[in-house]
Amino acid sequence: MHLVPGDPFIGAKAIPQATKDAMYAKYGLDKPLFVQFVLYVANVLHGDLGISLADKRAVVDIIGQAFPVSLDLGIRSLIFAFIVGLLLGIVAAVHRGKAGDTAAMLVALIGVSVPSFIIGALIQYFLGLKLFQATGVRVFAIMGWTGFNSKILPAFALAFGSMATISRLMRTSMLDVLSQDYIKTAKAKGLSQTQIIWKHAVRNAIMPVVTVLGPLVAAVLTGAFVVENIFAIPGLGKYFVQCVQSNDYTVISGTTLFYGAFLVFANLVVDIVYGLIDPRVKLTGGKE
Amino acid sequence: MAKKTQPAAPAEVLQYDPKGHIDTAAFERIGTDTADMEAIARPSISFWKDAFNRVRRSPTAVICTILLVILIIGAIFIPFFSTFSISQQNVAFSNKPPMSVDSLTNGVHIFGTDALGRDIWVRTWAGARVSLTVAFAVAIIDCLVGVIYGGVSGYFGGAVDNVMMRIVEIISGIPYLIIVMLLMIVMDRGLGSIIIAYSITGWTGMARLVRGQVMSLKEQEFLIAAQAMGAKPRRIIGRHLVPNILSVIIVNVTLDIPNIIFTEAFLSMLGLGIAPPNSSWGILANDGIAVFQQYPFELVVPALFICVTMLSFNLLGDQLRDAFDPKLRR
Amino acid sequence: MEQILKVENLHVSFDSYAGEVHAVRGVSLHVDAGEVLAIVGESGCGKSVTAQTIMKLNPMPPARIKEGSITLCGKDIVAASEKEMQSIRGQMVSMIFQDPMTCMNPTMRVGKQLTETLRKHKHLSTAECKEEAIKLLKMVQIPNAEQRALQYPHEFSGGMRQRAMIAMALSCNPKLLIADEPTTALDVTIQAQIMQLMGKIREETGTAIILITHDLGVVANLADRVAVMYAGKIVEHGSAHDIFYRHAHPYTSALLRSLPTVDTDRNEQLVSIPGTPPDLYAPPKGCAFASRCKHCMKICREQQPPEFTIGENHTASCWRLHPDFPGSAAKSSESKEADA
Amino acid sequence: ACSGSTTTSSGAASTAASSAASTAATSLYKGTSDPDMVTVDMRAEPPELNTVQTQDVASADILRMVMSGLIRLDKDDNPQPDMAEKWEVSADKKTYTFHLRKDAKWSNGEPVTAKDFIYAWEQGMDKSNGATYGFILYTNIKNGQAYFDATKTAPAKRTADEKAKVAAAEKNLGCVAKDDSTIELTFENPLPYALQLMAFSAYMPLNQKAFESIGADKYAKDAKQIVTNGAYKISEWTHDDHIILEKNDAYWNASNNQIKKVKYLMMKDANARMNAFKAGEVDCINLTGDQITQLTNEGQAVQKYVAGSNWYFQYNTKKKGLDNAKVRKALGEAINLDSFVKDVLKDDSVVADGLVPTNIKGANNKYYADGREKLDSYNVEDAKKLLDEGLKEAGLTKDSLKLTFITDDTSVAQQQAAFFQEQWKSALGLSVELKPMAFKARIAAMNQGNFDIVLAGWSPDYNDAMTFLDMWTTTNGNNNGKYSSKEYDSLIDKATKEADVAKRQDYLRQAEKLVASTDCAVYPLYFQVVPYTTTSKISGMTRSGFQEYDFSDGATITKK
Amino acid sequence: MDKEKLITLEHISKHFHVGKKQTLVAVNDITMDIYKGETLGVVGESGCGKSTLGRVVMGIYHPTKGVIKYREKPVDLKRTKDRFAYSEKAQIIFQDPYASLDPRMTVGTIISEGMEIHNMYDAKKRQERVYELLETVGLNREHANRFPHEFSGGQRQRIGIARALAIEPEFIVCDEPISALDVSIQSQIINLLKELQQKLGLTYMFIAHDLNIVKYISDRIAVMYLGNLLELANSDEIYSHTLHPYSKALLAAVPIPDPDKEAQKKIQVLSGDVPSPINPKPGCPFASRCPYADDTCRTKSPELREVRPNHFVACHKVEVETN
Ligand SMILES: Nc1ncnc2c1ncn2[C@@H]1O[C@H](COP(=O)(O)OP(=O)(O)OP(=O)(O)O)[C@@H](O)[C@H]1O
Ligand SMILES: Nc1ncnc2c1ncn2[C@@H]1O[C@H](COP(=O)(O)OP(=O)(O)OP(=O)(O)O)[C@@H](O)[C@H]1O
Ligand SMILES: [Mg+2]
Ligand SMILES: [Mg+2]
Repeated sequence: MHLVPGDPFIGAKAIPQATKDAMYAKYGLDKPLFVQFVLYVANVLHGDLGISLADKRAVVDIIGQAFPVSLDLGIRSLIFAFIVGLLLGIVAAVHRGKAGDTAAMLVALIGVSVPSFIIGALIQYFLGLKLFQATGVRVFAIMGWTGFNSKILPAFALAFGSMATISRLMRTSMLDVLSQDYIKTAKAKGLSQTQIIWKHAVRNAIMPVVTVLGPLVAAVLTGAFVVENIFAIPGLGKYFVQCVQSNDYTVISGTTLFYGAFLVFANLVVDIVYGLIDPRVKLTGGKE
Repeated sequence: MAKKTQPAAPAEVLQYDPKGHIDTAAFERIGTDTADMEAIARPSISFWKDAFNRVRRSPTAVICTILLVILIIGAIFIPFFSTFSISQQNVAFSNKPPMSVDSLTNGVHIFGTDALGRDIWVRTWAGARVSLTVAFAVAIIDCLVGVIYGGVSGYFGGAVDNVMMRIVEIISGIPYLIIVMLLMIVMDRGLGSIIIAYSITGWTGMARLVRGQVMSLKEQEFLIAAQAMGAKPRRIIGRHLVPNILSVIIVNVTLDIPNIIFTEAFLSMLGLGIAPPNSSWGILANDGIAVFQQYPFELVVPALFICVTMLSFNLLGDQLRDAFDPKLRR
Repeated sequence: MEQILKVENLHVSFDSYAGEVHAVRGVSLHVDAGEVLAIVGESGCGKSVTAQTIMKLNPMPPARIKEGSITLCGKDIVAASEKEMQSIRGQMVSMIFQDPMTCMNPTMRVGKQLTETLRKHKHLSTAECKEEAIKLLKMVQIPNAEQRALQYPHEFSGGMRQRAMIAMALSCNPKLLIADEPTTALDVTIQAQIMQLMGKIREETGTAIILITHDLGVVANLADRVAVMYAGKIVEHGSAHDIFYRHAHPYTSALLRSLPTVDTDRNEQLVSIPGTPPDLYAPPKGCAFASRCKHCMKICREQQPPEFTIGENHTASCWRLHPDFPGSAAKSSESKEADA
Repeated sequence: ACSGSTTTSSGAASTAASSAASTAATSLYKGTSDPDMVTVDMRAEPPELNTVQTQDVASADILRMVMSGLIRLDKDDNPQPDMAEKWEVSADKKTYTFHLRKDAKWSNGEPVTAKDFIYAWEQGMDKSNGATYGFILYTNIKNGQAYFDATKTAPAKRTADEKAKVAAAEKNLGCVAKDDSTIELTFENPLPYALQLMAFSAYMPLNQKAFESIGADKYAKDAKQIVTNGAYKISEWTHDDHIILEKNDAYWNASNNQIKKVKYLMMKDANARMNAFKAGEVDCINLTGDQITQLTNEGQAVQKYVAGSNWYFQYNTKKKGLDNAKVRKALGEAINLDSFVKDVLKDDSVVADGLVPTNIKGANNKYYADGREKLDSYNVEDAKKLLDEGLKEAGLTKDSLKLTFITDDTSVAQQQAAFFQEQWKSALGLSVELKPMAFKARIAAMNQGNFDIVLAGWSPDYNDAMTFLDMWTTTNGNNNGKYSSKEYDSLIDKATKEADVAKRQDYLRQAEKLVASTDCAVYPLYFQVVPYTTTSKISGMTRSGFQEYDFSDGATITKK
Repeated sequence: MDKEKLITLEHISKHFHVGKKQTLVAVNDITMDIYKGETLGVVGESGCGKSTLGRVVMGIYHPTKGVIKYREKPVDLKRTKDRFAYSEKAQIIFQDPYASLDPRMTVGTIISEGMEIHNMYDAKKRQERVYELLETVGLNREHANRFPHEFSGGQRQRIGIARALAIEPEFIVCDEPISALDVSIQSQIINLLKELQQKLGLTYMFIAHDLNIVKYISDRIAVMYLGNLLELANSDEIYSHTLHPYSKALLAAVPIPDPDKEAQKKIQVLSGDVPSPINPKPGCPFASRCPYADDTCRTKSPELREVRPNHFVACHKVEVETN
């Protein structure tokens, strides 16, 4: 972290060297790098990520306050991306080569082709402001993270890319599943198309989609950097970008560490979910 | 066996009446014809040619390729031949809509002017240069590093693989944007830094992919056959593995490029992109967003370029994937 | 005897990138109640397509019924709507497939899969279904049926899965069971179990069976009648005895003698059929077997042979059966000699 | 405080003289729906609300609302009584005696006493606390330096010997609580702007009991962890999102506060601000240049005030080529600042005619800038000539003069930099490389002398020209360009010691001309103006360079 | 026995590690000889370790335990040099004609690769040999420039055979070379293999699960079950004096393409399924399905014993015939 140029305590004023020394001592930055590192690791193990150099709050507190918001946003957008993505993928696969397919895949392509900061700015303006001005009804709030109507647009902006990924994946996987023998078996039983899709195809087709959930969580986390800024949401992503811009390296390292840990955790959850969906995966890895 | 030239012969076209009398001559025995028996249905054509034909037959792929070629050529040449330079300003003539005629030079601003009265047309093409250079450079680096790393890891397997993959997991455990951002503050602004910053994390995806491919190829019988024939690792890698994963790599690269373009745009969005007066699509889009309520075209132009490029690469990648898919062959 | 299925002059094609695949080219067959009709022939000759067309299981498009009629229990299948087909499938006719590994939904409990048909057609309740599932599993001799019903397919061995598939197919007492290579993926000892089970079921339930296979041994074990297919056509059709002992088509005889049996002398060369089957993208004008046939004649190259009736219920499509064929007087015995 | 990276774009004053603005009530937009609360945008989170430690503009804005010092500023930035009811000034302008009002209370119920002030100041001067703005206390207050030097170690770790030294230094300090309601404050030098200074956050009181019970680490980190004595109380604080202030009924002047609640939003994105404003989610936002045009076209009134900060080129006078005053001046005079303000900033910012902005008070109740000599300005021909001469003197050519220009990395700052870059190229034929940097990195580069030219800005700590001028003396830590002139140093020294305000102003003006024109160590560009717009809901709100927002002095909510 | 021992397997075992701390015993303690010029048939149910054994013999897998001897000299196939030399003598033909040919190579390259590796002949001679080999397996010269996907399954299998023959091996492992082929093609390949053996004096290890074919082609037959060798004898001997209960069941289960014989056949169908090879239980591997199994069978694993001349069986219940 010490590679970051600049000094965390620099304000615009020149601080007398004496004062600076005092501050370095206060935050333990006067010790040798190695000692600092050991101390940091020791503290981390105790759940102490240090104190923000910019606003002197405990990094743990910052994460504790900002992350739930990001998590809320992330979960909403993942759920949104997942449901809509799956539906689009299913529609596309079932109507393969027909208009439904084309339409669904068009949405998906737009999703992967338009960066979230453009989508975010556009929907804020059109769905947030213009819609309100046209109808006089506050359908969506423009900013903040308070009422339900403030949580739709950012979640959508954040979800758009992931939704596209999911729908494309779901389509491929669904096509694959639909060509499987057990679908033929189901058809031979006299089940209707709808029953086949929902009872047999979807659960199997979801599995490859579930495996990308881990990377998608990462994508959503980083996507939040932009979206939280645009919609003025007090989440960790917005905070992180600020800290990067102001060299607040306790927060940078703390947050990075936290993001890493969270992703590990998310991947674990994904594994568990995968195990729940696919009975062939034994979580315990135990006896056979 | 009949050849392709003959249409299907339905039973109705009878020359002989089965119920009636048939001349004995018709029952002359001719026996088997070896040449005919061993005839090969498919024409002789190499894998790459076949894939290329497939791509050529898909209108989507052709259109995407044409678009990309136009973009590349435009990016190379248009900045040279434009009436305006990328930094030339006419601040009194700022934010003018497309096709405005400049108040000083009387040149036409095809895409209008930006907040400093610079020509968006030339800045867009110059931006294409930056964005595409970054995209291709990173793609090539990722490719090289990823293929070598993934190849080594997958080929040798065992403990080597274990260690190498743990490293990859650690690197990719942190969202790459975080790493790229951190690197960008450490390094000086510029094309080189962006390329390096992205390359440092970007190769992991390719490494994983290549490793997976190599692992599955290793189990393939034709590789086992080569091993059984006493082929040395170099031969196996060079003659069998590489040609067989090349298509997967190409597809992956085309699908990776949009990601890189997006990253560049994102960095510009955070002010971590390349320095003015140079332009990139990210910078243009970011400037455009700031004023899109007043001058929408300033966002529309770069956004359109970004989207079309991403779209083209994505679609082309999809088409290539189909063209190279071994399941669609046989 | 009651006729359950009648297929007449069925033509099925697939529209694919490379052109039209003439997968089935004029197949006619019938199945009576309680009998086993075996369809034999090598890979890609159209056996599965024929079978699946009877249930209209092939995706349309790319599949297309070009011509012909299918009558199942008096119903016209070709004209039937998808809704009507849904009530026919599983209830009147059901199907088991070749590979028990891929034919069961890996994420659904076996018991549930077994009784889906019942739930759909007989509207049984969950509790009834549970009971029924156990009964069915017991019927196909799967031990510990209670626990097995709650397991997933991957916890079953191949043979058990295939037995479960059979139970599934029989759950609604269909009039006709189509078994598409039911034992090809299994080992001989397991195959023997399955064959025994199928024989038992036919006796106990009186279900008619269409058995698709290329293993003539299995045919000999189970079939009443046999249809031999080659390149989308039935080239010979008759009772099992007709086919095994009085075959008239050169393909049938070559097939029967191409593979060694326990008694085949090791020093004797196998009868081999040179060449490869024709490409169904462009089926030959004449007899499809002509290019590989030892007896190939001029007419064989030019025109497809019609069906010649040899005995009661025994037909074959070979020009050598034509009355004007020079050696037709002693055809059946002579053909055997000529083969040797 | 220094002009931060957050406010680089805006600035404008309708007239040079009027620095503060009161909101007009005509607006196309009705505003937020809560009848008791106004919502305004403050863009960024206040990082530090502990008055001892605070150093930035955003925190100061909130602190002015919730904390009361001895003095407060009125609409025109003039000092008015606050905690101090009245005061006396000695003839040498060195000693000030403040008499506190007796009914003032902290939000925890304790009375505000003289001790609270002394405690706060001592905290600020305590070296072990590392307070950034400690210097504004210990360099001014008599014997402050000695106290600062004595307090090297943290109180808990002090040895008996050190404790004794600290106690001795404390005894000599120029700040004394005569009794609970009387403070006698003695300065090293005559301090004509001392009253202005008393409104600055570092001179605000601190409740010792609350501070110690909450603990220095936690103090002022949350709404519940701060004890205040101002016109408003912090009732809600969601970090990085919003702060809600609630009227403090116990405040002595509470009857003058008509707005019950104020919500400050922290919105970074200019589009989001505009959208939120139009959608009635916020009542007052700052604007970008293009937004001014847009709103003006729509018929919405736009207001502005002079921020009090200046922007200038900071040259590294040690760099070859830039050590020549002619080169430096050429670089400045090549810039068409009128065009810059009109076409790039588009916000009526004031083209700088000196280093000290127009809203800084001067002698005799006039503004410092009134009547000062104009410096040389945009003149391409002159610039070319100067450059040629200068380069010759330095033994360089246009090609061998390799310059990099450092700027902030916000897109607005980069746009401005691109303008300057192009001007140098087109007017002088000079290629200058641009190097955008994050704010902190830029400051670091400046402090380390790692730069050629920087686009820098300075915002005043107190309302006196000195805050813009003493930084260019040879030994000043903020003199990043390493400008060194005996003449300049002595002018500033004279001004410091001078009790006569007119003479003092004269010294300062001479110094200003020396550094910004004759020697041209810095080249002033423009004085920033903050354009903003409000809904019809608010009226009477004060916005000025020294008081970003003030709702405590007559602002009202218009009933709909 | 006057026959020359070409390859000797001594106590060969191959374990795979699957999952956490689980061992899959694919081949368990197999000892046997392969004589020069003979065809050794290996039969057994799917997953019993036939291919694994074949691959161990080829040096593709290294045995977990045991020694392989070539012409009675131990070879260490882990050593590159030994392996390289050995690979000139031993070749393999795979079951799947689709997966066993590199799709990116022309048939000519595929066939000549082995010769290149072993530096046989110069480039021109190699080319000639490719044509020669193509003709040997019933293809023609023009096919050398084509790609595998242009061929039918039977043709591909013949390319695979040509590839194996190219380096003039003494010994070929045929790993189910016909089971993926059409019925009418299978006999072509069998005839070809037999013909080549006679012409070139090859030694085959022929793996299959079709017992009729194995009987037809093999001189001796090894019956495997769950990684174990249960019975090994001349092929006629195995059919006439089947000793192991599993072999009996196996032979009885083979359906005969003759309705009359099939109708008369009374077989006892084995109940139960093949147990998992992961962490196998001690005792006779067949005990769980064997109608004659008793406690000894379930606890003690039987050894392979020669009960009749050249007839080896691993079963507690079979008595050694003394005469
Ligand atoms: N969906 C399809 N699209 C195109 N062609 C098809 C399709 N399904 C089957 N065919 C073609 O129809 C022909 C007959 O196939 P079918 O599956 O009936 O053969 P089969 O006799 O069942 O062979 P096997 O023994 O391998 O199962 C084949 O040539 C095959 O290529
Ligand atoms: N590389 C491997 N890793 C782990 N397990 C393996 C591996 N190769 C084979 N096995 C396991 O070893 C056992 C024997 O496999 P093998 O392929 O030798 O059987 P086989 O007799 O050839 O079967 P088949 O008739 O299906 O080809 C099987 O249970 C298989 O799953
Ligand atoms: Mg089939
Ligand atoms: Mg095998």
